Amino acid sequence: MDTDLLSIEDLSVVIRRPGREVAALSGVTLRVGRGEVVGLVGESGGGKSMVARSIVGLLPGGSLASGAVRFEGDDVLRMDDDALRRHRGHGAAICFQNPRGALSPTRTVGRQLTDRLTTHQRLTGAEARKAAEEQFATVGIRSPRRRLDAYPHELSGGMAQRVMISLATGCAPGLLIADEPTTGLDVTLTREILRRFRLAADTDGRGVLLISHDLASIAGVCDRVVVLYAGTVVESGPAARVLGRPAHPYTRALLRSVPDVDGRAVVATPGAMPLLKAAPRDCPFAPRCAHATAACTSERPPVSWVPGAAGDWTLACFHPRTDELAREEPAAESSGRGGAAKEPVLEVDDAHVVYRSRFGTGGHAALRGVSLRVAAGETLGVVGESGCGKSTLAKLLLGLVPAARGDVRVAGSRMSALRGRELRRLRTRVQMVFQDPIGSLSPRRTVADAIAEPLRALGLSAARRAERVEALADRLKLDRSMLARHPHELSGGQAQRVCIARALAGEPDVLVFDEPTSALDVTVQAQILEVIADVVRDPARGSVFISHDLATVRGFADRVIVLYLGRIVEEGPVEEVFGNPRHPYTRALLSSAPSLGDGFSGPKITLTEDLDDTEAAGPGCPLAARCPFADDRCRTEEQELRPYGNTRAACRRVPEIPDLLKGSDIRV
Amino acid sequence: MLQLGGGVALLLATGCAAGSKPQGANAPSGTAPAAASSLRIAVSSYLSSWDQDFVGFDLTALMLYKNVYPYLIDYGVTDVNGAQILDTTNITPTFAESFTPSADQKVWTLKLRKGVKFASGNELKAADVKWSKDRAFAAQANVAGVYRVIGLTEPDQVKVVDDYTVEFTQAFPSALTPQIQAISLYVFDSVEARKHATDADPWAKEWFAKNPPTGGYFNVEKATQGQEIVLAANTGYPGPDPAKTPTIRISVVPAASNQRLQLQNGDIDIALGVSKRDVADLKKAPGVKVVSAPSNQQVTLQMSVTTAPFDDVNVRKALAYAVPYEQIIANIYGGDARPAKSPVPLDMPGYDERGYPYTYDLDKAKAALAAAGKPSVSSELVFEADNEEQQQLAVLVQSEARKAGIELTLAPLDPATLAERRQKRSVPLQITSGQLWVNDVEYMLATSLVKGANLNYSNYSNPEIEKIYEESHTTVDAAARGELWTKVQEILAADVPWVVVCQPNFNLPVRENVAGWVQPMDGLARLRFLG
Amino acid sequence: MSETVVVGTARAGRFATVLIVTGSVILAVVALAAVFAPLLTGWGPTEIDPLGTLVPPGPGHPLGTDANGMDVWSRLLHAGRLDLGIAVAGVAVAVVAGTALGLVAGYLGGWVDDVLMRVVDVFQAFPTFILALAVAALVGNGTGNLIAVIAAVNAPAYARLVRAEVRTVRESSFVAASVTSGASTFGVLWRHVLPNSLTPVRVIAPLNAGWAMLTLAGLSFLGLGVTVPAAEWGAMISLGSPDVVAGRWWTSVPPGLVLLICVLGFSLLGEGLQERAEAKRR
Amino acid sequence: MRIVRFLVRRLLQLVPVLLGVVVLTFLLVRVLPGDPIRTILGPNATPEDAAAARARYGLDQPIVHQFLDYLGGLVTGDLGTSIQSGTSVGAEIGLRVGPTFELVVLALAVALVVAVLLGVWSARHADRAGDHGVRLLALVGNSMPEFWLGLVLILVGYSVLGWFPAPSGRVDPDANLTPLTGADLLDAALTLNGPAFGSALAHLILPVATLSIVVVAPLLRSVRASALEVLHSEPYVAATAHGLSGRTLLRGYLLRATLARLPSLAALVFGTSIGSTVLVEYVFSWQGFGQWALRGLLYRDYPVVQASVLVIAFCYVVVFLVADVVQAVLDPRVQI
Repeated sequence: MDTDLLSIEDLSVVIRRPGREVAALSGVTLRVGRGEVVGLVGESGGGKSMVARSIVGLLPGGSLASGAVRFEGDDVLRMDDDALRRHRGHGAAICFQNPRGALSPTRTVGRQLTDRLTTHQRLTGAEARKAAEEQFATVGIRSPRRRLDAYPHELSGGMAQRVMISLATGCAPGLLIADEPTTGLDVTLTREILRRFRLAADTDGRGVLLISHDLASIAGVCDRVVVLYAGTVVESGPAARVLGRPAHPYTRALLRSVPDVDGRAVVATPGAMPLLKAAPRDCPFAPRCAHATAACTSERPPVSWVPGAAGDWTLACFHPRTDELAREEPAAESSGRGGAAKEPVLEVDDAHVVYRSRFGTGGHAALRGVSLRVAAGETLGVVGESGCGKSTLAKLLLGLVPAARGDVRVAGSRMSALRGRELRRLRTRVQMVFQDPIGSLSPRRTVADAIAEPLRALGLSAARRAERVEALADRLKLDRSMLARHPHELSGGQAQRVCIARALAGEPDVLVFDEPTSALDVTVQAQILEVIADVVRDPARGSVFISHDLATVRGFADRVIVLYLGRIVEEGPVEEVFGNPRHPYTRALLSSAPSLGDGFSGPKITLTEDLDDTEAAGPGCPLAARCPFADDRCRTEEQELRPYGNTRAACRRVPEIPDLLKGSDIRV
Repeated sequence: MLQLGGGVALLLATGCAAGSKPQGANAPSGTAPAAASSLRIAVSSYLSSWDQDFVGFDLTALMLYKNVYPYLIDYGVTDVNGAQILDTTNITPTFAESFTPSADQKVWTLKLRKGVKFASGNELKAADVKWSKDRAFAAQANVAGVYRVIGLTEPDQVKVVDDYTVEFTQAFPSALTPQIQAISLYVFDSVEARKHATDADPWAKEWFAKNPPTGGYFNVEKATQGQEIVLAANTGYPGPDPAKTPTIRISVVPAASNQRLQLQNGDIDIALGVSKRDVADLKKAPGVKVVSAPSNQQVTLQMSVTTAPFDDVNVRKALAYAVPYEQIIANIYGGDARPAKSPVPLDMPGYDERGYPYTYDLDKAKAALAAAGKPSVSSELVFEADNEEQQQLAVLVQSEARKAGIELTLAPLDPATLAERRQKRSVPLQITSGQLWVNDVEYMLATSLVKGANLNYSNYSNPEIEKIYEESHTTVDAAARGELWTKVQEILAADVPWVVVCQPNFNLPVRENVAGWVQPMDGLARLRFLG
Repeated sequence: MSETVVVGTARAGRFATVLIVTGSVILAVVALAAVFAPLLTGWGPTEIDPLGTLVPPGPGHPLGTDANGMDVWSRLLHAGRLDLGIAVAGVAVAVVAGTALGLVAGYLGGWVDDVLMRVVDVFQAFPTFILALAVAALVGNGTGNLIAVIAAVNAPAYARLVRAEVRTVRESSFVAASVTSGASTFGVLWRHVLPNSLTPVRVIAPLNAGWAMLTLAGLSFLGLGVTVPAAEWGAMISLGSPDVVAGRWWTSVPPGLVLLICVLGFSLLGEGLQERAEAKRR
Repeated sequence: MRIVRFLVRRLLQLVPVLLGVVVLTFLLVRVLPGDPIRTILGPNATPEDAAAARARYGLDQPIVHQFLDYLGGLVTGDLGTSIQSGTSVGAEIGLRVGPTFELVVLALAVALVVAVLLGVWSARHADRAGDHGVRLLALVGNSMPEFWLGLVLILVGYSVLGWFPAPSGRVDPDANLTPLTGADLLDAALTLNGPAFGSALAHLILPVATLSIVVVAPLLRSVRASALEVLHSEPYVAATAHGLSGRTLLRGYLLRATLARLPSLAALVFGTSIGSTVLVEYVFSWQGFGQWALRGLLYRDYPVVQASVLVIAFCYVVVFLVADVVQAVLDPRVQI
């Protein structure tokens, strides 16, 4: 009989630390065959990374492991050091999450690769270097020879991820493990990177274990999917089935929580994943499960076949759902539409922001002539890839960076005109919800303190502050007991609620959300999005919602602007922009946006090249270098926003594009 | 406490010394001549400069000067109960042939020895003497100061008669002339010097600061800044008792305990910088002997009679009664000191204990204080920060004086500050230790007890003393002088400007093979006798 | 089900506790000894035994007497007051001053930063004992100036430390949040930047107090320390050091050991805190 | 040529610092009580004599005038004339700096080597007995007053065991070493003077040991800390997870990353030890820079004090500059 490449049998891991004990994995069983791509999905804390570490024998100090991790038959948990060293890399190799951090900063990436090659493929220095060059080429790094001598910090995120992959494959492993390989990467890159893994499996017959919280993006590449919850496997089976018609309530909840570019509404599931101290005696999902019965809370559901399903589709649930996953249609409501009629609370006119380098000349322009207006009750979505100036725009709106040209008007008064007290006053009219909720709370201040901050500035008495704080806490469904806690005691979701409460405290005219959910887990994200949707509905207030994830924006924005390299390339009503994008860049974004549903319906296009080393400045359309439709005029002429229908786009060829798109997708 | 070594031991080394160690260590010795080819001597600090006229008053320097400059006349040696001691009353020509006064004692004629040569080969001639003295006057520093005492103030009082004869014409005759000249008649190689003189620097001080003088009993063979000086006997010296040891190696070892160790290990032969405490032990150490002899070094507490609280004679008396003399001698000097019963040092002609009542007696101290009408007084007690001996003394005096109702706050001062304070005459109470280079009461008065005398830190002035001082200039008869000195001591006993603590003996730990040590009354070793 | 495999251990942090506890205990003991010194000895710290100097240990003088005839044991105990007092007070002043400087420089940045940091440079480049003598001359003699010296010598380091920390904290989003909530600059500094910039200071301060004691000893050795006959370990050591070569160990070995132990106490404490901080960061 | 631009910029930044030091020192020494002139004239010089001497050293001039003169001198590299010795300060520094530098540099070098070896070893055996032992030892060394340690070493190494030469001087005078730099070991090497080299080395061992024992602890602590950090860092874990051999891991992934943070601390230690060698020099009769500076200070030898502070400050800033460069070389992320 042929042994699976990897087969994990009833693996349980308990981590003992002075003071606390965590059951990271409880009876996990899964297998990966040669040439197979298996997706390991679930939210953080589910034990995904622990599985990965156990496979390469890197369990953290103080952990007790039982069960077996069989790789080509022999048990990794019980290997001696030599065997382990041989197994590591050569047997199974990990691509680490956050490649930038996982590459040694003081060694050229070339050396790091050749290290692997010489160790595992017995190559001499010279051969190794040649091989390394080829490796780089195969993972899609342009001018690989030059890159060999680059240091990690000189690489863009995408580039670093490619290098990481080449390092892992460079060990020529039987099994390739990718731990969240696409987090922090732009949508256009994500697909590209994932394709690499599929290739690795198809061409050189490796097994691939793809760990991700992002169901939508991996859906396309996986053969099978294993869903982890609180250290247990709740469901596992063919990707198409599990993701298309999940049987386990958790899987379903997971899928429902994922926003999608096709605009269907997100359904949040209350509660959060528990941190188990010992192997569960019940169904760990029961508390959050709508279908939970006494049985669920009294004993642990066994792993069983999904009734009536062919193929190895198993799950651990007493009440498997077999019905179609309900697909709510785009919630028609959202906020007070046509709010645009009302007079604006926030206006930006032709704003330029330039970051100077400390010593002397130059610096780079982060925003180039951005203009926008937000009316009371209106929500403006801002999308774009990393480095497009999203965050700078946010800073500008809050007056944290000065505009080199143009200016910002809040509730009618110009920020640049004010100083000292008045400026501080005006600032309180614009409030921001930050990307990293915990990081945006002062570690040494209590929650109550944090929420009260704007009130303090308004000079409210302690008593008045206290009651306002409690009111806000209630509104955001924060348990009052939490008010006394410190940030590090909060979960990401709770922290974000606190931040929103703080933002609301001063009754600002404008709310700015800067990637408010990007740091959160899927189900939590859904909850927070719900809260935000509720908050932005307030007719007295305008909101700006910044995100790299188009799907989340689509949820509740009225209008959208698309940023590219500090410029607005397209602007218009959300349905228009998402339904019928005018600008090639917008189309490309939508095309590559991952989706579990229909995704972007129109003809798709893909842009070439990474963002890195496309020079920002220079005349002509900034996208020209990457745009499939670019011609010489595009490269020379400055593009400004032109109205097309009720959207505006900064592209002169918009009228021709439909013809250019004749036939199906264009890949360049 | 850190020893910097170096310091000032001028005519009366009133402990302006930054490091009193070298001084405390110079001592007479039993003579047992045994020639050694070379000797190794440890000192606490390197000399600051080779130029005696302009800069550098530390004892290492002064000691070296005595041995490398040609001093035309110097003290003779006498044997006091077995110990070889420089005899300040017997001045003998060394590099000179003779030094004789005129009938009226105002004109002194110096006849030079022929054939005395500097290292440069130039012969020592009258011109050199003249140039050297002119330089001294120009320097306006020490020698110029000393000469004032014997009425020499102008360069043209020094005349060249012929190549080998020089005349000194004083403003008035003085009993002190021979002794003053003995410490002032050192000569530079003027021919060599002129080569290095410039308009900016007519006296070639730049050059002399760096280059050792030549022509003395020893020539400096090698000098390593801060570390070591090698002396080689000057074989060309035609006069009496030339240097016995061909080479003497003087190395700088700041840490006292370090010197002690090296002496015990035989890495050095003579340790000029060991602490009092060590001396006691070294007496018992194998291979080491401690040559010791009584000396005229005085340790005193000087009170400013013009500064409160010591402007009241009764307070001064109170302190004089409150000092635990015996305990000091026992604890600090290990019994190796002589109790002094007069401001005039023991062994000085005219010493007389009569009418000196002060002993350790707290009741009398309290009584005296009561007489002053003050139940208690307080003052600062100044001493040298880096002088362990003085520090111990201060601590002891403080604790006893407190019992008598005198509250003393200790103020250890670094050399610069001390010099300034003393010069301002603003120190109410200070410890001084030193010895007279000229063993004579008139000289003592001149330097430290008459109005405006430079070392008169007590700001003491008493018409009678002034009168006696005037008188003494012209009184040459010893008996008559004796009368005066008795008077002086009575007056001082009554006025108590000083509390004389004691007269510690000189102790010098050396290797057993060292012989020929001659106890210098001025505290500056004459290395030529060492064998 | 197969047997359990134990992977390594997670002992990290336990040793830190050991260090911290040991250090604290040492310091506590020394401090208590200093406070209750009079109960532990019949002699005053500067009381002179007329019966003699350098008396070997024995009845009456458990550790003998020093060159001044003072009881070593008594001085040993009392010295803790000066040493601990000066070191701790000095470092405290340094921390306050340095932190204030670093805070302002780091947060305001720009020319203020440049100027302040240059000043700090100047001070840091200044040799300790020259500062010591200068301060002594300016502030006047006594423990006050020694505290000033310790402070002057150490403050620059804190200024740098805090500045560096502030520059990172300044960029954090909770500061941005506070600014946008309309808090005044002082408010932001006081309520957010300061409390979050002090971690390294907490760690360094104890170590520093230890070194301060050594500096103090050095100054005493140079004669720039406490004035005689005040009881201070450094002074005792330097007064007694010549005795060692004479085999009279009791005048300087005990203070040497006590100083060592005391400084060690501080070092252990600091090391422990540091280890804990690092463990947290991982 | 980024490095050159960086150097130039930094050197320019040094100017105000050094200027500050110069001004501060100049004022300080004059604020201090004490009269430099009196210490060279001796007590029985008259006020006139003093005035004359004062004039000789230009101390009678108004202070601004004095300062300008001094600055002018500095610009032309003239550090003035020592009041005590009457010789040029520059020359004296020349004699004194060499020995002290030799001492400090060697001590620091030894300390660094020890710190790196033990630190890395310690980190790799973290939380085992050996690790604890090493750290405790280092701390003990760091808890001793250097002069005290020096005396003990002399007592044992020289007096009791007799392994080392008498602690006076820095080299056997009979080895007739021709001084060039003042750093005897270096001179001996340059002049190929075998015996001198041996003797200089023998003289160096104890003081160097003293100094390095005292300074090793902070270095070791830092090395160990950053080594630990690296060992726990993602890159290192990743490298391990890819099964690289021990040697590659140590050489390529641990060492350089560990050392990256060391230079600035080393510079700090260097700076402080230059200032504090005075004690060690005293105990070992080293007659180096520290002793010279201290004596100048106690005798208020203005030019000497000013010069010595300036030299120390200069070394300090320069060493830091060097440290930054080294750091930039070690850590590619550091932009200079």
